[in-house]
Amino acid sequence: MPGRARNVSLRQRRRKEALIGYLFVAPAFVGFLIFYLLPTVRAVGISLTDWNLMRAPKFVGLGNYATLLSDGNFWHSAKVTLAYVLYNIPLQTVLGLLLAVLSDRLARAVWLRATIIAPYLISNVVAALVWMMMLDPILGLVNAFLTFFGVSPQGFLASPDQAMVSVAAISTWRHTGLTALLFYAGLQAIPGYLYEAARLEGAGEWTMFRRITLPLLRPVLAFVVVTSLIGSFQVFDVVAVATAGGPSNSTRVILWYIYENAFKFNRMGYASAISVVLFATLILVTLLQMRVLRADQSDLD
Amino acid sequence: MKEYLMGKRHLTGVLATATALTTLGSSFAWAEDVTLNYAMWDANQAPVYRQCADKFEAENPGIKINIKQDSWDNYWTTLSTSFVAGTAPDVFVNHLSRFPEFLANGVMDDLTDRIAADKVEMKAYLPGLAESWNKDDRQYGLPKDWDTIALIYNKKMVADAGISEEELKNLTWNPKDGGSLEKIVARLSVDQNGKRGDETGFDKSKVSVYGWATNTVDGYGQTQWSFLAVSDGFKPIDKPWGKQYGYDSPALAETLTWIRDLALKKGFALSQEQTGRLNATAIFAAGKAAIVPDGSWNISSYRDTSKAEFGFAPLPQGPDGRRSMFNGLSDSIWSGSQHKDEAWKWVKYLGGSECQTIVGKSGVVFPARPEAAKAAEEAHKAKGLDVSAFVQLATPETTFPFPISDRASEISAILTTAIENVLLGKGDPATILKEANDQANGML
Amino acid sequence: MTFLRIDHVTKQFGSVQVVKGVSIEARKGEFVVFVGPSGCGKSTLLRMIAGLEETSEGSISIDGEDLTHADPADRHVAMVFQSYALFPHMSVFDNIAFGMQVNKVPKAEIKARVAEAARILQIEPLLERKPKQLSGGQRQRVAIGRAIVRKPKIFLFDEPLSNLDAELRTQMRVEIAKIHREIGATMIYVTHDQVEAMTLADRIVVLRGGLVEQIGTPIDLYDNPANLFVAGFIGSPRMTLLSGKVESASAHGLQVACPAFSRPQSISGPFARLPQAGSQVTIGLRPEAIRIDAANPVFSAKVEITENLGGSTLIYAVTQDGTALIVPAQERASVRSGDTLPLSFSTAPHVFDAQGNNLRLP
Amino acid sequence: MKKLTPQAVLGYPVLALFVFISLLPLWMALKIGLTYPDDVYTSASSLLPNAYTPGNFLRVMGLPSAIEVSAFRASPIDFMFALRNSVIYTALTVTGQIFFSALAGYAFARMNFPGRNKLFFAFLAATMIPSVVLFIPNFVLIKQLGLLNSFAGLVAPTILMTPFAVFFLRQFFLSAPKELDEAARLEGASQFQIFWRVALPIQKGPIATLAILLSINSWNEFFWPFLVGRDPSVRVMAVALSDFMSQTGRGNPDWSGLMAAIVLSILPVIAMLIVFGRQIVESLQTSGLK
Repeated sequence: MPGRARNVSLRQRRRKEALIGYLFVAPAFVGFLIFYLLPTVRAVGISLTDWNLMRAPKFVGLGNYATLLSDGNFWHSAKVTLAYVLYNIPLQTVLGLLLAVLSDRLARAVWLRATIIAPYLISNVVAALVWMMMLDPILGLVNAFLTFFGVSPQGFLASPDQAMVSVAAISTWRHTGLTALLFYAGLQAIPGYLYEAARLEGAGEWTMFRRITLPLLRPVLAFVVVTSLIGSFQVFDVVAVATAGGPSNSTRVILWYIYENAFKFNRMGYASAISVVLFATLILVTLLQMRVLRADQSDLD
Repeated sequence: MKEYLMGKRHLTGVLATATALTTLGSSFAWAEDVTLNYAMWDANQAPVYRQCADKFEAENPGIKINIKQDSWDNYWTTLSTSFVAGTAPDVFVNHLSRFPEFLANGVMDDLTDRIAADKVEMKAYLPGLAESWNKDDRQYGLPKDWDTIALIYNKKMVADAGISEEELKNLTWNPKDGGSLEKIVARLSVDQNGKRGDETGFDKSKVSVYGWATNTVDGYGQTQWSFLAVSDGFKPIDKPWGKQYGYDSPALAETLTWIRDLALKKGFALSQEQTGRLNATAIFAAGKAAIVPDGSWNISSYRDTSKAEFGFAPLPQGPDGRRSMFNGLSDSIWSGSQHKDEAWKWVKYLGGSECQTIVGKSGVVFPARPEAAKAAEEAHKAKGLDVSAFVQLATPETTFPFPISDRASEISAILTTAIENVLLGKGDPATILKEANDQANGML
Repeated sequence: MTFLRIDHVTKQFGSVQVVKGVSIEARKGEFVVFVGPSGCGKSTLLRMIAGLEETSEGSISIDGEDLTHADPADRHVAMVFQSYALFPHMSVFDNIAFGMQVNKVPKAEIKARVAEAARILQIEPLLERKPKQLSGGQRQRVAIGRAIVRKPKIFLFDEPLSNLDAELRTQMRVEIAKIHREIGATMIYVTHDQVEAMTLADRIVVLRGGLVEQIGTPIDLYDNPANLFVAGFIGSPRMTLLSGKVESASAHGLQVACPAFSRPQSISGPFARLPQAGSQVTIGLRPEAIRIDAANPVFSAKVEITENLGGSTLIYAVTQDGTALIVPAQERASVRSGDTLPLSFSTAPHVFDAQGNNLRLP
Repeated sequence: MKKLTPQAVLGYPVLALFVFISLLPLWMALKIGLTYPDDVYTSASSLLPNAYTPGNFLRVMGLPSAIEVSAFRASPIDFMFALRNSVIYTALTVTGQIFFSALAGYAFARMNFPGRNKLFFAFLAATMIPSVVLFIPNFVLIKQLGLLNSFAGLVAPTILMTPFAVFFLRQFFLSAPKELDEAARLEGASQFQIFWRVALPIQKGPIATLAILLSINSWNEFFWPFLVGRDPSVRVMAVALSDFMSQTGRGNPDWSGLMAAIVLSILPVIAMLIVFGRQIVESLQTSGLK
């Protein structure tokens, strides 16, 4: 282009390149700054105050954190959340694996996978509502089935002993399809000749599953377990709709407790303190995850 | 931390400027109509109040009413956050459970002087309603409506059990043997073999119709247990704005023990574990329960969902008489409103005879003025429903107020859990209740 | 007149210097080939001309304008990449027209110029296709088409033929030579293949380890390699290198003793300078300088394998001291493996000193 | 045909059971949606209603219907409007997020500027922040900015980026051949033209994948819209459902209407699944390989 100053210095060129780079990153950076970095800092700030939204926040130092340590409800919610994780993850993983292996072996049609993924496309709110109806102790369809098979009706979401399992089951219903899909993709990556070779050696289905499938699926397995683990700690929607933390506090998970404090009790400072503690815990889990994932690099290249 | 605070101060400054500009903008628009936002949670009432608003707008040119309805669960979250946001409605329907908190935070306008200036007659309301919105001789709301509890029964089931309506209207109850209530409830319970609860061989593990069902319990037990406990001498709180909850009272423990046993030991009532989030309304509509105590605000719910004919009976007579929780709502003005004068006009109109009568005639709720409440009763009668069971209890002698205290939400959560635990049979009622009560009182 | 001037440029990647002060000049219309083993910095140099790599030191100017740090877009150069770098989501037409489109050339002109390029490259029927529907050779043509359509000041080719099979490579080589003749543009061409360099270049730049070893016409480089590296790199079959020792040196020539030779040989000058007696040298013999000479053999080699190419024969043999050499024989020689060949050489072989520098004057 | 091995004899019924359980709740929602309100509880524990009616669907769509339920008649939630809001919300967040995240991901993968790696690391770290930590301050911020109950407030936190989207796209930009960018650069294209006309189009596949993943998330997002978008003018489907459910206060929700609305809300999703089943399945399959 004639007339344009082409003869630039290295510094000018670099500056121009950097400028364009910054321009490209700028919108995302603004989003990051305002809606991730700033709120994180503010959450920590709020956690050091006593604030009910309606009055000015009052600085209380680490008071909220001290309260938290001796707050039985907090520890209870941590325990309940952990219980949820312990129900949810194995259930979802085992069922997902079973479903993946079955569809890999017996039915690879896309429609089948599309069908089992349908629950995942539906929101937690909707899933919780429909299951709430189906799990009603007196009027629910599930108890009608159970009665039909001679099993006495169960309380499910209404029973303190069963509510958490029921919530986990609803989550499992929603997520098993996705888990299965991820496993299925992992199974597809295992070359078929391995099975042929094993079969020539006289291996049965179970041996092949144990000796070939499972070890080679390990990276996907680790990924699925760890990501759903982090998601599980943040269970909220189903609880909010189906049990509201009850009955008898049996489903008062951490996020519900944070929600209660923030928006029901108007204890923003305390809610923020719990959030910060949760954040710290999740970072720990994530670091652990990185370790696990690295330790489980694929044996396939 | 210091930097953070400084940053925040800066931000606040920017926001203050922005707010000032917005305010400036809106004051230019002042010459035009004033639009008042009026918030409520009951969807049934919104169209009725629209009628009031239409009349009001006609009488007060220059003021427009915008009714915003939000569901109960979400109403309070939205409201308390909008106070901070400065976007709260000018007038909002207020509930006693929130009164202390709102008062402490100064979000309600003090109406005392306006009431005096305009000579609004507070005695025109049902006794007790205006008083509950009064604190230290300052009035923070004009009574809007009230509710009481009655028993809803399935007419066919009652007839099939050979129980007369007369019997139903004169039920007695005590925590020892349950009085005639327990007898009737037993008789109304039927197992899968058709055996009734008062017959030998009744299988409590295979009940097909329960004599008694309530909604899942909460800490106040408005429709589930409070009327029984109070009729046995229980006092939820020492006084309005009290500092002492009375949940450690033996009366409450024995009442809840009776309720627990009715379900768990005798099988005449739905237990907690059998009451899902589908409430007693659903159980009743499905023909699985014969009697359900419920509030007057839910009358239409039964009408919509129940195919079977139903009637209303008054609460049973306990050792201490018949007692229903009497919960009065009010209309309050937001202290941050830009149009307080207009808002007051609207509140005055809402509490006045004209609007309350319109509301009463619609039959969705019982208005705070006796003459309007009468209109409501007649409206129901016209539709074939005798709701006198609700109205006859609306006297100071037969009611008790909603317990008001600070930190109501948190305390409610504690009490709810305790009562759930008692009814689930998770331990000695007295011990559980004492513990919860101490915890609640410890927060005040 | 110098059209492209590369003046003492260096390129630093972190602590590693990959181009260590290179100066090259090219005339307008000249076809210059950068050749060298992988890692010699030839591609980096090319990318520096294109502006895709920053120049650490030195300067690059095109047509008298210093463009050392100019934006690639401002240099009016076109580049054909090793991978062709065709835009997979665009048709052949759009691929060729892309540069003109982004530079807002009028549509009619774009059409005309694409048509012209397509004619030159004989790809008119392919214009509507996507790159993945094309063969390797066709892709190559499209890549070239994209370059020529913009009439750049300089064409840059980065090993453009290395992804093609041998036959196509030869064919495209000829095509590129034809295109150069037809449009007469300045072209810089990077390859590690000395045959391409020899056949295409007006001038060759031999690079090694980030330094220019020699610049010259192909014949120049062949006849007068500046050093052992160039001598070994240019020419196929390769130059045979025999190590030896100078017995005596005079203006008339050198007397060199090699372990391979049956007796010391005298090699005539002229020489740039005379090596000292007793110093180590390397005798370099182009294949055509070696002949089978039963009458007057200077050295002999044992035949390992013969390659009969039909018109000629290549004989792979090993001298007494173990040096491998290749002797081209014009006739269909009746030699078999295991035979011992009597050999002699022309009187003026290359002589390299211990440092590898060619002592012979051109 | 595969021969019937013992595994198959056991496996097919199990697969069938999975399919049944996957679809049963969807059927129940449809069933209750087709049930008369006063039949909801009497037929709650059976697979079929006693009588079918389209009335619930009509009334939640704001069309005239023979069924009138007092709660509904009183204050209809305009679900068609909520559906519209959901579409706007999802479209805005997904397109915005992909566009701006792609810009950033491209810059991180391809451009040189001081602080690039540090910044990227910061973005990465942000993926670890649980959303609940952000909700409260973000809510306060949106409120302070006066953006409550506006689409701007709804989409603000996610329209410019999510760490996941940036990370996901950067990976794909990194693996794309660099020569394409360079070729375009030599042709005189500006950085933005390179991005828009070369780098972005060749990532069609990954972008479609990302769009599907983000759409599912946005469509189902509940908590944030619940906090900031309660006004009917911006209320999305998930929030409208929750409002509708709790509308009758302390009574029971209007289940038949609610389920009809639920079916309405998942209809677009199911339609998408039927039309784009393969792409969705494949997208989700790759989501594990990020």
